Amino acid sequence: MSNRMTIPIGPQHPLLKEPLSFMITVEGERVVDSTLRLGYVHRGIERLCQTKTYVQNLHLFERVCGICSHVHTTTYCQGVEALLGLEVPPRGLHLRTLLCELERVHSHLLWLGVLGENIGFQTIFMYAWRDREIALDIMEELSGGRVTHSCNVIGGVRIDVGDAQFSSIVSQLNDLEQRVEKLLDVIQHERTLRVRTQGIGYLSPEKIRNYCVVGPVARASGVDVDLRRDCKYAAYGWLHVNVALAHEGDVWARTMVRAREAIESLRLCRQLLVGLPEGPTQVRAPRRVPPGEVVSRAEAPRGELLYYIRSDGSDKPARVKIRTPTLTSLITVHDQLEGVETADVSVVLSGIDLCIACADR
Amino acid sequence: MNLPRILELLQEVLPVARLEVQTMPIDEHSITLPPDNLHAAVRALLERSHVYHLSTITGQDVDGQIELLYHFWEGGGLTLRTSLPREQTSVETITDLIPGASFYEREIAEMLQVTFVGHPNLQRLLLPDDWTGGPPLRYEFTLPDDREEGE
Amino acid sequence: MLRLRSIVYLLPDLMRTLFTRRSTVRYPFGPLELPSYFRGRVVVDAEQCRGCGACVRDCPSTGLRLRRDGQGGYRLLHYPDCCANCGQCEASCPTDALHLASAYVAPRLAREELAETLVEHKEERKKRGTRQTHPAG
Amino acid sequence: MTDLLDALTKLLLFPGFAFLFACAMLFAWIDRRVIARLQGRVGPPWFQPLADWIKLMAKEDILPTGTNGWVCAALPVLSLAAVLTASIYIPVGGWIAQAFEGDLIVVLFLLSLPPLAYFLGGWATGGVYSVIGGNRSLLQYFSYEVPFLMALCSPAILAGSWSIAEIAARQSETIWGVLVQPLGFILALVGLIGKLKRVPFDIPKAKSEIVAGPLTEFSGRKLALWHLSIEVKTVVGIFLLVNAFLGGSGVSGLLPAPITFAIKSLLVLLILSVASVLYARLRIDQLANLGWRVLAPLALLQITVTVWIGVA
Repeated sequence: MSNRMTIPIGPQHPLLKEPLSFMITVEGERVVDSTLRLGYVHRGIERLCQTKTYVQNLHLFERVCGICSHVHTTTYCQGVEALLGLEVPPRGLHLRTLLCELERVHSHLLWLGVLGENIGFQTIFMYAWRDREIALDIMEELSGGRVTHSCNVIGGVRIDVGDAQFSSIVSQLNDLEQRVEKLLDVIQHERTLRVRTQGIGYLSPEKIRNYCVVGPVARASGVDVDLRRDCKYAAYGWLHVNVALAHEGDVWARTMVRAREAIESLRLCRQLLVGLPEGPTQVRAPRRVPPGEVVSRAEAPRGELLYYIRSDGSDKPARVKIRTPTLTSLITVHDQLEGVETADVSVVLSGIDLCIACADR
Repeated sequence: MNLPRILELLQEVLPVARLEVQTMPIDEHSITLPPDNLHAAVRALLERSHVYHLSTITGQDVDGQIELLYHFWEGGGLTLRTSLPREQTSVETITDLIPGASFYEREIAEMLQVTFVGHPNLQRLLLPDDWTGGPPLRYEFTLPDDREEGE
Repeated sequence: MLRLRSIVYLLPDLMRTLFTRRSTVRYPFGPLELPSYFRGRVVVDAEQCRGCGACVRDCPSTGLRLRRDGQGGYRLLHYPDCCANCGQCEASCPTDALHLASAYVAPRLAREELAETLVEHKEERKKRGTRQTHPAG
Repeated sequence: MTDLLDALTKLLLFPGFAFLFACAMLFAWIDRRVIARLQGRVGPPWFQPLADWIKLMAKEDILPTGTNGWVCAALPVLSLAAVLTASIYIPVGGWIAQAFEGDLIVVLFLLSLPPLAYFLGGWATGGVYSVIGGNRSLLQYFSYEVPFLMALCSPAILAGSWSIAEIAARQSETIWGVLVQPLGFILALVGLIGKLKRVPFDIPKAKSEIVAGPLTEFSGRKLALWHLSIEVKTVVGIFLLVNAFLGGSGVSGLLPAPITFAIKSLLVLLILSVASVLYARLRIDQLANLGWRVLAPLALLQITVTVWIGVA
């Protein structure tokens, strides 16, 4: 009698921060098969946004994802500005990119804490989330909101950086950089963390290409794709982004890629702040958008984010399609879980940085 | 992404006399195809050009037709656009060429009632099992307006 | 040596954390200091408000509602349970009458008790000064 | 009549249950506070473990349908009883309730009963998480029990007697066990961490994989008894280590016996807390490798060396 058992990593499980249903069939301690069911947090945003005006949709798309809210409004505003033919002033673009990078740091540190928590390493969880507070404080000082900043408007950015804020933000950035560097140093050398994450959830570059995986998961397997460098949206034209790559393709490589990306983002933040041009931060946008279509892409903390917007001339969008990066990594989980120990299921699931609210929309 | 090479590539595969190409903002080119040549076009793209990354498939209900947009990306954006009749809308799946498309096709299948012929497991992805309200993204589906009267 | 050191790699960090100030706040056992730039409850300066309804029109959730009583008087109602503190009303208000203070909304037992009247004007406002026409409002 | 009264007070009050209950709460609080401070947090107030325990005692006590109510009620009581009887033979700060030649073996046997009750608890409730947790606790059982037993045999051999009180007395006169056999002390500590299922080895109750392992289905008073048995086992384990390796409550001249005993046990508790902050949770096969490839051979080496010295 093969003692096959089905473990529900059910909609509610300490491992998952958001509801998602995984039914894992286990033989002894080895995973044999897994089925995935999404839709527990599906709010029908793509249908709902057709009943709201462009201005209101700003705050709707900000709440697609709890962690990377700013990059959603950035992609959306970029698309609508392209339809309107608006030219966003450079200072607005710089501030918009600054918050994008700060959000990447905050998202990667949050993920590092969740990974530490899932492999039983309580201290890394506490340290990562303590350091992340600084990133949240900076964002709160800039926009008034820790996570949902609502500082993007169609035509630019609603916030501005005064001189007093400038110096306090730069000093907080330096402090944050030292702490993140120390965290990266600990991750690289801590024995038990390496033992628990190395060689688990391997994804070959071919698989990455077949499943069109994006973001840190792809970069950890050597696939060099980063929209900040390839698409040059927002203020990335003025910046030189060196992309963190690794080739082992397992959870350990993803940890290293994300940690190095966080440090790279901090460097970009300082570069943006120092080179902040003068001038207005937004231009006035009309309420009606001329008919047309646009596909706008940006690099969210988890990978390529795509907004397809079609307008029919009224003040409400006719169709908005959002493709979030977590969906691509969720497809690969079935292959990653093949033949893995039950104890490693938590490592695999936290390795791909699940943002289920993004996947479900 | 050199567009002429791709256009010439698709021209050989497709029986259409002249390919209709539109450019859309933020560096995007869209090519309109008849639905039954879609599978051949995607195969040609994958085999003979550097394009491999399918960002997503957008489905929409626009002026009486169900339109599917296959967004590819390779240095710049490339969209293959096909439109299907509203009744018995069905098209050939591309999961055999790009396994990553399975989730997008499942989502469009439940949102716009499009059957993807040959899809390995065309079940519901996002909608609950007991959803009886019909495909939400078709225009027949109406949302109660949450604004009170007298605004 | 590195193998052995990697077993207790975190020790120096632990000692450093032990002697630095703890990073968690005492709330709820101590007071909670909200930063001045915190985007909290909606506050309206009744003098400035024209009753044009720009804030109600742009509010993404039905957090703000305007009741007109026929003779030109109006009441601006705020529903903190629907309001998402997004600040869109502050941005859309043509006369800068409305802004978000750095304070929380006090909780109530029943949802209806939360609703509050921000502005109440019986008679029609006398047209004072140039009234900014809002583009295609 | 008076010795009955005396026995009762010894059993129930001083080195008995009431004292152990208070010690368990105190140790649990110190442990959580030290871990919090090491992680930059404030940590719970002093009465937190007591408050948790009272809350659990008041909570509703439900079990899945079809489980045998009696067995599930008996298991936590069995585990707690085993630990409490083990505490009788351990001298605490100079007071000893009962001592006879060979009580080290009895204590070691009694301390290895709770993991079995823990495993049976998992199987009795029958949930997916509980069964897997139960399997894991059995798999893990041998990889830390064997080194723990061997590590504790070496001080006995050194002191030439199998009574804990005797070992402690002998060591406090001559030289502490830990100085002669540091390896034995480390092995005993690692074994104790495995026995108490603390962080590097909390595989059976891995929160992120199998929720709470065997204790998933328990609630209310039964869960309170389970937690109490684990906390009391921590106290008893630490007292055992202090007696076996740190010379117990022998008078060391400067301070009266109870205070030296208290300082030593707090020191061992501190080591346990720091260990639980330093590491991630290991996988079950990694623990088995560690146990059999590293810990058991070391323990064997330890014993051969002590026997060889003893003989020479």
